[in-house]
Amino acid sequence: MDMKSLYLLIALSPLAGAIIAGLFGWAIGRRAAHIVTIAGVAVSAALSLKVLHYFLNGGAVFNEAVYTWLTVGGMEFSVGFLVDTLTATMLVVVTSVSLMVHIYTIGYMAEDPGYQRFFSYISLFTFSMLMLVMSNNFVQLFFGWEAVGLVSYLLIGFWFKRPTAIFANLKAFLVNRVGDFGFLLGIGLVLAHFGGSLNYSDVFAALPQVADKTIQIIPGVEWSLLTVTCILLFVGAMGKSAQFPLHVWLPDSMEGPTPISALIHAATMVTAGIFMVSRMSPLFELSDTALNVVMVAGSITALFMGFLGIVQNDIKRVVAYSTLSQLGYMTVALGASAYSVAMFHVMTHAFFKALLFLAAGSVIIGMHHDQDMRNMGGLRKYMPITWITSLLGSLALIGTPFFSGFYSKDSIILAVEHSNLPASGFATFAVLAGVFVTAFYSFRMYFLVFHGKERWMDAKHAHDHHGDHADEEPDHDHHHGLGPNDKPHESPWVVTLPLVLLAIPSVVIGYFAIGPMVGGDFFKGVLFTNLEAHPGLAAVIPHAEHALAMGLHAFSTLPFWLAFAGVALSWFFYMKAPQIPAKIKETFAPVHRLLENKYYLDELYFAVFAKGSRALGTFFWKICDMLLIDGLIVNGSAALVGKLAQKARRLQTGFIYSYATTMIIGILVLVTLWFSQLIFR
Amino acid sequence: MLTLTHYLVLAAALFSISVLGIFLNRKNVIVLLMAIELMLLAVNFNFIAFSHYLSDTAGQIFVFFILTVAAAESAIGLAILVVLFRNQRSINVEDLGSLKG
Amino acid sequence: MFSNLLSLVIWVPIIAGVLVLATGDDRRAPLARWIALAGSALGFAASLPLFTAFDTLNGGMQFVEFAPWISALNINYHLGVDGLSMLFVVLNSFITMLVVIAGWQVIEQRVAQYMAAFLVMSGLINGAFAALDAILFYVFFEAMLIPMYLIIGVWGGPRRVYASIKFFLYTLLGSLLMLVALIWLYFAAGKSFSIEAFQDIAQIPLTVQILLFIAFFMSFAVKVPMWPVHTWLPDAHVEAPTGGSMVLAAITLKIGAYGFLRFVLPIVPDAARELAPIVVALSLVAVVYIGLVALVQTDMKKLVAYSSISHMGFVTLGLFLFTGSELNVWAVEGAIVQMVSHGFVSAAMFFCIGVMYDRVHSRNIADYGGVANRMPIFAAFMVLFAMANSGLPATSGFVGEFMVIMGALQVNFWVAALASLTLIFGAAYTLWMVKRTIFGEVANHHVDELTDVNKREFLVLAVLAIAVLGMGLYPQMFVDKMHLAVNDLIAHVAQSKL
Amino acid sequence: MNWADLNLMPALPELFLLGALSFILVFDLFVPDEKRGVTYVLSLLTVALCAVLQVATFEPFAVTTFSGMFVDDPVADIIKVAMYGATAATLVYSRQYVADNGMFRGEYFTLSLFALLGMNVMVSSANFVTLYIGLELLSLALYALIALKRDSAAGTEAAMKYFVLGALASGMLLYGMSMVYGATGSLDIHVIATGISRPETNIVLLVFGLVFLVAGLAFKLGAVPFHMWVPDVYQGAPLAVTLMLGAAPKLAAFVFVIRILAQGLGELAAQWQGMLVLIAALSMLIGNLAAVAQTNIRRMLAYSTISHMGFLLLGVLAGNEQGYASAMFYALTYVLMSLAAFGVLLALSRAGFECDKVDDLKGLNARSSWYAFLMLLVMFSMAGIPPLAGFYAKFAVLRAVVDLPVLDFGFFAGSPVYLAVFAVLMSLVGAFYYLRVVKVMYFDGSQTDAPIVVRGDMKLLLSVNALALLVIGLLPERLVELCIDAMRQSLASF
Repeated sequence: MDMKSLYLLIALSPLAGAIIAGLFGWAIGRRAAHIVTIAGVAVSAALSLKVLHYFLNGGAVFNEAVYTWLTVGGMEFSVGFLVDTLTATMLVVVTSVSLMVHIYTIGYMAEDPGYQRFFSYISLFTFSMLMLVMSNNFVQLFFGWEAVGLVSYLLIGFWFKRPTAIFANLKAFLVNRVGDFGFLLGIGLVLAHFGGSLNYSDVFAALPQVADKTIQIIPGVEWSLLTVTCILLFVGAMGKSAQFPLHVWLPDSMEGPTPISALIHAATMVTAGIFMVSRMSPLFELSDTALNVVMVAGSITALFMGFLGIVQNDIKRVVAYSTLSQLGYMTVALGASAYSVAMFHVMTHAFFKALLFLAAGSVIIGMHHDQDMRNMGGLRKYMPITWITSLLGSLALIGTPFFSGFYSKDSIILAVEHSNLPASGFATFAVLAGVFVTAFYSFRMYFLVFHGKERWMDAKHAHDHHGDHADEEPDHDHHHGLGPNDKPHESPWVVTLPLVLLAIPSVVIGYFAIGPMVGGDFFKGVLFTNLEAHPGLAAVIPHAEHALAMGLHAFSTLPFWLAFAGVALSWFFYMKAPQIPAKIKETFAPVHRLLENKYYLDELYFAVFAKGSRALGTFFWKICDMLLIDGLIVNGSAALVGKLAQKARRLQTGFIYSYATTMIIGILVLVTLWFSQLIFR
Repeated sequence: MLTLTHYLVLAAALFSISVLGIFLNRKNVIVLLMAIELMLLAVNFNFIAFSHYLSDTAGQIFVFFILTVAAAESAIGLAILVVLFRNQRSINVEDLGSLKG
Repeated sequence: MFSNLLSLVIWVPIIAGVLVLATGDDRRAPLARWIALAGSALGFAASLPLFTAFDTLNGGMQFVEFAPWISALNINYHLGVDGLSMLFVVLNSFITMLVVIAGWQVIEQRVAQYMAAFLVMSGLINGAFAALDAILFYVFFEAMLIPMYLIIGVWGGPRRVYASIKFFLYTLLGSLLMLVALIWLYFAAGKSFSIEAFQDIAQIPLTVQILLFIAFFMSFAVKVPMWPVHTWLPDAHVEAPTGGSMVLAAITLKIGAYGFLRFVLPIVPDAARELAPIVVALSLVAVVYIGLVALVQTDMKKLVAYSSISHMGFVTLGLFLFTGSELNVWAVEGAIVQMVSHGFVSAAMFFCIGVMYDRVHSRNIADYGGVANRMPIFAAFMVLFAMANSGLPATSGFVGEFMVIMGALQVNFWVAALASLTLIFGAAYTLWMVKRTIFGEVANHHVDELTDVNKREFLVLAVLAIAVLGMGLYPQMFVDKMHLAVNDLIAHVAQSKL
Repeated sequence: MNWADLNLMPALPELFLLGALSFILVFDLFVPDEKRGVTYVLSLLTVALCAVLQVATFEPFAVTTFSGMFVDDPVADIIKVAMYGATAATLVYSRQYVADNGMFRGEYFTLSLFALLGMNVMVSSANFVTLYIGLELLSLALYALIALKRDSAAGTEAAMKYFVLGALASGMLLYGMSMVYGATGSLDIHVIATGISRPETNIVLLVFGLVFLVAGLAFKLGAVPFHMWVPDVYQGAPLAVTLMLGAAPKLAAFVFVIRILAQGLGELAAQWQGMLVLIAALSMLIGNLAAVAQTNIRRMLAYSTISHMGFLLLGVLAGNEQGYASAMFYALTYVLMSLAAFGVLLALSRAGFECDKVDDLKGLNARSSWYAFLMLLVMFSMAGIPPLAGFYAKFAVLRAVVDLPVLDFGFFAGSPVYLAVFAVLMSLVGAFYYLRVVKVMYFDGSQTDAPIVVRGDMKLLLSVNALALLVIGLLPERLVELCIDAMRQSLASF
């Protein structure tokens, strides 16, 4: 098999699964639907591993068109693949997490009537994501970009009866569209000024010529073309990777079923922005301004979204905010020009965050679709596998030395500390503070769920609850949460197997991968960092080369102790003295309210954008269209004609003498006109 | 010495009187018929004057035709008048105003 | 073999229409339906070779037919298509067939008249696209008003009278001025009504060009429709039956834009250039302002109607993006692609609304909710077309918008930025509507009683879905046909006539 | 001149018509009421034979006779044939109506034929005397016809109004003729034409006469401000007479205009062009506006006629062969439209019910889709929508106007294009009320389910008549060329 067919097969086999399950799911049944989709993704995953292996052994970069999508002005735009080490990494991450999620779904969605549809969607997502990462040009990138957005939209709204779900998916799509707005403009600028092509290789080749170009966006003000382009592209990344201020959609996206929260809203899709900026590293490297913007957005997200995780009671939302915060870390890494570090964190995060989400899902199953952590507690006895894997995931997340998260997160912190950008000061503070916050909310969740009092016994289910479940099965006597006599139980093997399989890389992958990915030259020629201008990465490399030493060294560094402090504090608050958090809540009520309302950003956006545009639309419609154009001009002129018609009609009085008078006047007018003319000539 | 102009002015005066008769008269339809006759006579004046002045008999012949037609026209006019009176019991010009607008 | 194709695509539907009309009253409605289907299918079949046998290496007119018509006035029956017009002939024949199928059961009264009106209209539209003689074009262009007037007025909704008269007079206003312009050009071109002769007039003073531009503009801008002469469209759409909306949105609007391509740009290039900023501004108003107006609509058809205006704003925007004296090739081709794509997408959207309307007899968004619960297949299609309407890549809706935005960025950043807002607005109004109608709990007993699409509806939806996806995934198939014609156009427009 | 030289051939149809008419007049006295159909058939036969004779004596150039007072040229031939057709159609369409309204008597037919004879004479006149005689013959017959329904108050009122105003207009016309006679010294149109350019001609007298002539002509056409009679007469007269009034006389009036303005006073074109601009513009304005406000369809059609005459005058004022030909085309198609429109109204009328109001057409499509369709063709043709004949009429006229050089009449100076733009804007206003008719027919529900009973011959002829609008619209070439050739030959051999 030649490489092109191989890559095609990787991309298309999930698509085939999706089409079969989607269009013919009604005919082939549930079992066949999951078999066919899982088979498709499994093929992809296996081949992806093969590709990674190929690249680890010095495989050649593949950059070829598949078919010509469009020709304009003599330029060809093709659907094509660029497969290099970066792609290979993403391929493995995407397909393996996707495979796990597929398997997990068998158990998780077992009772859902939309079973086939769900499998079709997640396979379609896999295909879209693969197209995105394998693209060799901006158009296809945008294709994949929007396609994953579409599937995300469909999956968040999977339970389309739920008002919150369909609100969330609309919001997600629209916020993403705001990002895409910038992204598309960025692509347009690339096409217009970077040599008239949208192929990565052509664009990068044209960089020397455009490095010093300026553009007048506001007349008279010259801005660096590269800066403008990069910032616009980054706006796209902000949307997709949920960076402040376009992050608001991600927490709401938890309305979707848990497997897709793991796959799309934690492991893969949301990292597309990170991937894209890494791909564009040659561009970003040339604009310090853009990098500063990236870093600031990332730091804000990393720290402030972390705070929000502290006050959440919904288990999935905690993980969601943690995802936001981690995405902030990745973005900060990009800002520090440590692209390889960012990608490294993408990978480790994909594993442990998928693990955490799936574990959360397992808990939710165990709790009969109750997601409120206040109703949990002491689950470790009932759900041992979930407990262990969750613990491992949490440890990885908070950056426990030797765990995968440690390597990637510490690398980021290192890189930021050594970055020389103006924003790096704030960023350093943010990422360090973030470590503490992360550790605190992660273990708050851990303790609340798996340890302490078994609170489900006396839990009240009166609160407006949105369980993670399809609500409509008529044959299923449904209720949320555990009944008085129920006990949580461990999930079936299809659920726990992926947990175990994901826990392994969550723990070990960092140790093995940091060497080649960050310290080595795995990404050489793919991710471009100007080490002289941006020394952040340079500081990491010596550490990365020695994973063991790095882990040992960690115990003497600030991040470790910050994380430890976070864990300790959460233990104290939630295990030792549970009355303290309540007290703090009371004392700092305004702060708590601010956090609980997510800094009121949703309200602000809703008031300004949703309401504002509706008000403006109503104004245009009622006032401009209906009143001015239709009322005044269109109907007005019709009314005017009507009035004139009545006037014209009234000329016809019905009396002979007035008719005769008119005729005489006519004669007189003609006579006077022509005689005046005769005289004047 | 009477010149052509005198005749023309006379004809114009007659014509004007007849026109005035049509649009000033608001009482009797018969006056309208008379005005019409007067108008044709004014035209005849013109034709005869020109005919004489040009030494061309065609104008005078035309006058004969006009006179004949005028007679027929009066006949028809009076006939219509009779029918009108039968229908409306009035030959008042101001009663002739139901068709309008 | 292909010598009379264009005549066929024009006259086959018209003759079929006459035959349908001859079936008389509703007792023979089934016969009328089948004749209509046969006629439209034949018409479509006749149009296919236009696409397949089209010579992409020939920039000139193809499938040319010529016969004297009124030789005393030098008016000829002169037909031909190039890359600018061919796609629309095919598109129209295609949509007509769908319209016939769409009205199969829904229309129960005066079936023959309904079908005949559409068939005749289809032939006339094909004629307008294929005409190379200005008067021939005008005849087809104007004659379309008659069936459309009847379609809206007879089979339309409650305010159909107001809508149909408004539609008629609005469009007539423009075209009458154009008629005067055509006559003026006739003398300027040495007593010829040939459009090509018009285009080849070497010199026209700028003031005259501007007057001509205004005359043409009135005519075509109303058809497109551009802000502020757009208000007939929402009314017409809302009141028209489903098929009427489909044809109106999918085809007749395109004739306006086609007029810009065929008449305005090549005949009065200098005026077009001078006034391009105004046209661009109006187009942007259409994109932004109308996008916002669409957002607040409570009537689905009105919403899609406003969305049509907004999308057509992209077309006019693309046609008037000048750099110096050069039109932007991206933008022009993008505009044409957008026209074709909008043909598919708007037809599909209106059909979807029609499917719901036929069942619930309401177009109010508030009367729906949770349709997906009862009509899953329909919901899937609806979401697909909604996505296409919001310009999702891999659907046809994306390609045109993408190309125009790319072109705009080469000309002016702010124009592109404002145009790109459609990414947000388009998604907002379309998907918000989908959210309120398709998703959610079953809203009321009407929705509860819904039945999913039948075979006939499924067929229409599936065919449109294939078209929408096909064009999104492989636009090259369409774009390839227009390159030479567009290049010629750009070269022609670049030559000043001052 | 002596009798031997008198060539009666050019006037053969007229002579035959006169003879046949006199025969019918006498013959009818002996026909009992229940056999009145014979008179009807005889009248139709007469008209048909006239047409045959007309075609048989056709020459592609002008032939004069009766000492140059009578001319038979191609324009006259074509117009006359059209008038025969119009008269025949009038008789056929009105057959049932006159029977229903107690007018099915000999007078109706003989007066119609007299009117036709008068028109024929008008059309073929080459002398003011014959013009006047023809005009009066037509007018007198029409006065009587309008008042024929003796117990109709509206009919008599209309007749009286038409009579008084018609006489006033005749007076003006005669006054103008006398002035022209005085200035040029002749009543013969040829001589007048050559006399104008003579240096001793009194131009003041001539233009003074011209104003009165134009007024008289405008009255006959029904152009503003000499139009006031039109709506009242159209509304008041019996429908059958309105039908007659709206058809053939317009053709005669058109030739009348051509004879006087184009052939007689062609040299004064610069003068009358300006007057016609004013009159045409006013006609289009007032006609279209007032029509919008009408609820009575006959009145509406009357105002529409006024606006159409304005359009027709646009063609005339072009002052060249193209223009005249376009006006001729306009006149011919207008007559077709007018006939069909009133024909449909007649078809819908029945004993005791006159189709009068626009609303009387409500739901016609549901009652009879065929008549609705015919009326639709007529309305769109009148509105000038292609592919119907009315479009080409308007188009040809506009073309003639746009071709003019820059105009300058003191009160209006500028490109003729502005005139064309004004004309099309007015026809936009006009489209509104035509659309309203289509609207009530197609969009509204029916108010009555009375069956539409129409004689077969009428249905056939009416269908042919209305469909002719479509056929001419699709293939106007023949008629266009006919008009152009006839006009060219007539003007050249004049």
